[in-house]
Amino acid sequence: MPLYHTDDQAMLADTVRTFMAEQGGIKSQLRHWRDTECPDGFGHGLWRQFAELGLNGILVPEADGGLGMGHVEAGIVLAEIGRNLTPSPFLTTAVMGATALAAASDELKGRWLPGVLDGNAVLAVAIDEGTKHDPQRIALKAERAGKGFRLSGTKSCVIHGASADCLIVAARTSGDDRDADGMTLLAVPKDVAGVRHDRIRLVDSAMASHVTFDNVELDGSAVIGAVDGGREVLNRIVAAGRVGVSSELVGVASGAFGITTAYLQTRKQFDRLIGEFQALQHRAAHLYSEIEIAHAAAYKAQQLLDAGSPDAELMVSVAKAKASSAANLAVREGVQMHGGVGMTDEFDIGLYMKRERALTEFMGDGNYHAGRVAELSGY
Amino acid sequence: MPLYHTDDQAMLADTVRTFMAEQGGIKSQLRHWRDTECPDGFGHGLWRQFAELGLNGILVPEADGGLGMGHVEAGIVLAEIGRNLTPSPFLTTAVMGATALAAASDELKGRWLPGVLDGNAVLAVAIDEGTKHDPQRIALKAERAGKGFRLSGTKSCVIHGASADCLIVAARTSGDDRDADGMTLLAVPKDVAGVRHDRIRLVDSAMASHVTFDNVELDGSAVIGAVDGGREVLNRIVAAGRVGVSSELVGVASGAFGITTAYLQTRKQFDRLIGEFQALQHRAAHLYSEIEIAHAAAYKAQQLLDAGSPDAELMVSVAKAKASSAANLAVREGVQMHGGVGMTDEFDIGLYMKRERALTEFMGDGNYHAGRVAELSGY
Amino acid sequence: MSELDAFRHEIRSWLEENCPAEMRRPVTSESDACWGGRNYTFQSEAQRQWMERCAARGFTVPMWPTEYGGAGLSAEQAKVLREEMARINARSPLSSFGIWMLGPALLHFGTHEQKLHYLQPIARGEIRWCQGYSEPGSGSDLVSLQTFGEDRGDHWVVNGQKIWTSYADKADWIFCLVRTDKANKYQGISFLLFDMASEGVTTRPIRLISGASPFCETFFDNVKVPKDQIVGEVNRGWDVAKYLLGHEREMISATGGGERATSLGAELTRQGIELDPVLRAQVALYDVDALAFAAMSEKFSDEARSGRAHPAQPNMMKYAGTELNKRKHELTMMAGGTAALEWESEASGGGARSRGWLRTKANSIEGGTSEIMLNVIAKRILDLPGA
Amino acid sequence: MSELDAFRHEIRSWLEENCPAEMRRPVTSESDACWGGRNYTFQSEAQRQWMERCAARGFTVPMWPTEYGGAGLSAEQAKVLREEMARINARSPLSSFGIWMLGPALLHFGTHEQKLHYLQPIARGEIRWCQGYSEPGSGSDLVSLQTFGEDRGDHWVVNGQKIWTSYADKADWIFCLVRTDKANKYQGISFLLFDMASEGVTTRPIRLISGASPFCETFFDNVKVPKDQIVGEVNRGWDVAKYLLGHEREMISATGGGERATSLGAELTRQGIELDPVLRAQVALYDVDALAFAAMSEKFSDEARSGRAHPAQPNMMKYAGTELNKRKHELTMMAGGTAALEWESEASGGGARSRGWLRTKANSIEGGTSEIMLNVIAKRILDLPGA
Repeated sequence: MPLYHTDDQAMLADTVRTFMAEQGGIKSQLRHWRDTECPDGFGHGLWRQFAELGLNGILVPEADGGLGMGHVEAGIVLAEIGRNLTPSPFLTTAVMGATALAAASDELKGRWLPGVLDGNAVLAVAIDEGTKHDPQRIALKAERAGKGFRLSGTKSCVIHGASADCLIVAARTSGDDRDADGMTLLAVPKDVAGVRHDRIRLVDSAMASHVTFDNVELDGSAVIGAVDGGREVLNRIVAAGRVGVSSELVGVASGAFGITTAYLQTRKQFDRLIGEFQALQHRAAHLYSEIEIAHAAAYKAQQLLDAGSPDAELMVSVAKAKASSAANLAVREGVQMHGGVGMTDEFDIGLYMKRERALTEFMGDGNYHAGRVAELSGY
Repeated sequence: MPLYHTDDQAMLADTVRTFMAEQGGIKSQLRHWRDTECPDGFGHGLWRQFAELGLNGILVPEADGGLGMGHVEAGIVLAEIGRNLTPSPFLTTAVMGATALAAASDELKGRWLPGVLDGNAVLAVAIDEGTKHDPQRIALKAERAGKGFRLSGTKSCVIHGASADCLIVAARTSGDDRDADGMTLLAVPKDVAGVRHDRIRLVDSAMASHVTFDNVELDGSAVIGAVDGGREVLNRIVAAGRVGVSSELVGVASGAFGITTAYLQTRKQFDRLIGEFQALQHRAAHLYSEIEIAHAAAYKAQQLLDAGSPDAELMVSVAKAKASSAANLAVREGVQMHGGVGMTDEFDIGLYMKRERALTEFMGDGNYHAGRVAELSGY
Repeated sequence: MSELDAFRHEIRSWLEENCPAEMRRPVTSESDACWGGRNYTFQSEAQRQWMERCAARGFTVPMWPTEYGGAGLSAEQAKVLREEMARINARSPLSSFGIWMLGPALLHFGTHEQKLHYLQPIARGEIRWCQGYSEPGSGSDLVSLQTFGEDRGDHWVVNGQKIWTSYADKADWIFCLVRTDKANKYQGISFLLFDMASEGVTTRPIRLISGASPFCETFFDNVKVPKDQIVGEVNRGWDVAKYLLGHEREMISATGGGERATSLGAELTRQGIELDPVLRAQVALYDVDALAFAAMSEKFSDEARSGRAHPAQPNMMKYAGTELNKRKHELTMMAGGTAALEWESEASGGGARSRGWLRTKANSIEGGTSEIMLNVIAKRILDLPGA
Repeated sequence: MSELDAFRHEIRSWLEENCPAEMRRPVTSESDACWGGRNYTFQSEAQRQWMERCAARGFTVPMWPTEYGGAGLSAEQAKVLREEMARINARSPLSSFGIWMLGPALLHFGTHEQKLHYLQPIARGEIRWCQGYSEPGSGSDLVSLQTFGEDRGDHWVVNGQKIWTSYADKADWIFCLVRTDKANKYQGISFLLFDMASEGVTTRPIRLISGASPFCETFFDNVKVPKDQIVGEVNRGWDVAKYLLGHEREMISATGGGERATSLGAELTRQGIELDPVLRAQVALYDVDALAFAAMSEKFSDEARSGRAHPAQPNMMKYAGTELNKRKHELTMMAGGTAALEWESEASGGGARSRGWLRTKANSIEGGTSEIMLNVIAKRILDLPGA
């Protein structure tokens, strides 16, 4: 398959770009929810508009009421989310959550998919328990209790955790913390007793929560996939999250680069547009090249994932690492090239810097994924 | 002690710089010995001139007929060797060899020091046995045999190995390959039976040899320091070598930078001196900064070493790592800024690139020393 | 006993007697320092006492002449004072742009009357100053500044806008670069002093990406400035500014050098952070650069003190030091993972790590951007053409 | 069976019958390839046979028209031929600057007579060409070239010097940029063709830092060039050169993309090299960039083939690809340690690793420096002012 959009994909991209420029802009979304100290950190109105456009079902099979598209298409949406810094539960709900639900029982699907599809529900995924991404380590205990389970433990920095109607939780049902087996995915509804959220606002104004599970009782229908056999589904969720956030990072990089080159084309110092200075031109040209390459890597990873290729895992890590480093360069150059005003909250470039940092951390930073590339390549 | 030269050191620096510019230049030394395919790779005449200036005894105590100076002064000489790319046995003989002999018996000193001081002898140091620097691993066996030892094993890429009148060899007399103890330093004269040199010319035209020891018989007087207790002396030799090669690398960097900025000031393209292009100016200014910092690091490490400070080991690794990276940047920028002619053998910048590579590898590359910094800092 | 030893003895006793116990602890933030000024609220009685006792002895500005409020100490004596204060962890009695910036300018360019008039209140912490240099259109290209002082005979009428005026909202007076000749770029700027309480002066604090900041925007709407409130000659204020810029860069680079270099990897390990192998490598490579730069700082400081440093070398120090600091904070954020992302939580000290990280991004902009530093190195040290 | 399938069938049989077994092994060096020309010594009878058989079918230049020595294949057919040749590892029958560079220029700018006259000998490997562009004073700034052709009515007399003329010492003819109007920079250059055996032509090989090279310096001392030996109009040779430069960069960037991206770390491990932890991290970060660039190459190639690529994108590909390749070789040298330093030994294959490493340093210089690529990106893609 060639690495450029089909006509359908190009049309989707146009639609989403126009819609997001109109509705998802920094002022009307990010700044608005930040400055009003919204406890969700995002707007439910926009989330329902996403649903009206069908975007929430982009990865949901047509049979289940979705659009039945793939990661390439999800990436198109996420790139625009990134470009506009739009706070949105799209990634955790429509990408990672939907990937989890695809493996769930009809009962669970019936309970949660309608809300996802109509924009009335939000999902969040609780995997990591430490400060660095490490899905190989799942310690939160789910002991058998009657026909169900009793959960005890913590999950750290769950994005949209307290806003989510349902948490997809990776729990240890047998074996040791780092065992691949013995891990079970559970759908934990918001209102169940014993779940405590400590809300935290992150640097990019997104809301996350540290979640404590204190003898939380769930019945057996909460299980997604097989008991002790959640790893494969978790891998799919994780891959979807990683490649999705890669596209979002590419969007962040492009957005930051766009306002930076615009600034270079208008700001004057020493009687010249600063974009005339060759040192800045070369750095901008290098940055362009990095963003283009990151974009290609994310695109390729999405194609491989959609095709079910065995090379997908490696390429997903390449994409996440490359998108992180390109976006990091884009925001660092962006702030520096803006000079003093780039340091002010009044300008948007600093917001890109904050978002880049959070997204780079989310689902494994560049170093984590470089390490994965080494391991998967056998060194 | 302030980090600038005393009057005596400044005078030494002047003398050496003038002498080396006149006698040690690229054309008369490096190119000459390279193009005549000299099997030593350096000139004995210049080596004797070094002796006449007293430089060979720079680290030898006055009581033993030397100048009794320190690593700061040796660094002054090595920086000029680096700047002129002079092929010279100074580092292996007058720095590392002399450090070894300082711990040797009067008998060994009597045998080898006069030749070192009058420029009629060359020493080489044989430590590493693999392709990467690793003095913690000494496998070459020295078994007790009568009153002496029998050596079997190999040493890899010994600089000036086949030219040396005496090899200082680190040998395993007890314990396992990676034990700190059980290592003994031995002085192995050139003419002893069973030593084979496979000569190799290196990328920078220096000559090295892979040395095979096939039941080489030595008597007990060959031991430097204590049997099984050579580690401390080896550490001193290694530190002297590392900080010495750091200064040489700073010299290489300065030399490469000097001819590169001169080129920027004379080469025209697009009707402008290429040194007017801001992108090149900024890269040159950054490079300047890196070289200055590397210089300061080497200087500081030498002071600490001369003062016997416990911080010296850490700073020596910092110096070697920083000098390697600064010199590497200097030669890469140098060739690129020279453009096509930089790729030709006719111009000197490529010779700097070759020497940098060899010196960076010698006594541990930047990565090795960054790793040492981490270990010494407890992480 | 040598004269200097006697002096040390005297200082030691004086400090023992006069430095309150509360003032023998390090300052933890800018607001913890003593800034003085007309409207200043002392954090404690001890803070007030310490400032006033020092001022009475001239120790807020030890090397200034006594007639201007200093102690008239020699360089050696001043060093003894610093050493003795450091020995007991005594705080600086007074933080002040008047001491750091305006004072040196007045001492160098001011008339005797001006020195008598302005320096004493600075030394005593009675008048707090701010600096009016940058403008929205004039950052790196400072000399293009537009704030205009119209000549009205015995006074100027100043109109315009400044930006990045630290503590403009708290300062009593401002020293300010004002264009007094529109035809002449460099020789058309004057260095004016005026009261921030003058009619027509307003200020607005600037919110940074890292949060609240001491920086302000400052607006001048027909502000009247008497003709004698000028340092140096009319239209020659750029000379004063250049003098102070050099002074400032030297100060910034010297500050960097003062700290003892420590290993970032060791510090993170002490914090209980386990480093991913790739991050460990990056931290190790950073530590190499940071420890090497510490040697450079020591060398630069030794050379500067003995008059051996190239006059443009502070530009190199600022460039390398600030870029290094930004890199350090990037690595610290990576090491901290999601914990370092917290922005307001108590556990994160109100987002200390993330705010600190963002704040470092200004290092390579304020006091001359990295790009300007590289330009200066290319021109003044490397002698590259047309730089 | 579709027409294309029939064609594939035909090609497969023809190859089976005509491609000698020795020609079904990869070319291992430039001298192992078949270059043709008046004085060419074939490496083997098989090499001669393979070239001649291909030439007879037009397969040395499959897409050229048959009247000019090609096979007149469509793009799809040519792709089938490539695929079938790749299937049996068949070598390219003829390596030639005539095919790669001059041919496209003649096909685009030449007269019918010129095409008939020059293209057939190129296709048959009878005349070997070299390219005379760069001069010692005109590298990146190619248009400043000084080699001058003086108009003498029915011929020019050419004087000057070229550099970087690959295989000038082995070539039969040269296509050469010559100034024919000193008053007009861009529109004062002509694209001339002449015999290297002409009186007044001398060549001298260039020794590189990596050792012997195919590059030469070429000197013209009153070389007579008849007026009909020009491609395009007089003084409009720059149009031809620009056309070919674009062609060349595209070819270079396409070459990079063709290779399947492999992991450097995996390759080093296969060679039995143990990586130091810091080097492992650097290799892993390199592999991320290299694998990402492989995706970019695929994307660029897909876009270019479907006419979607920005016309200046080859500049980006060349920049990123060559910088990456240099980095790869730096890492390979580090991984190899002292073994990689060997320059002449048998064990090192005559210093293959170190010579290969040094050779990569030219990647970011030849065919347009990285600096020029960045300039072009800034101007043509980013639309930055005054670039």
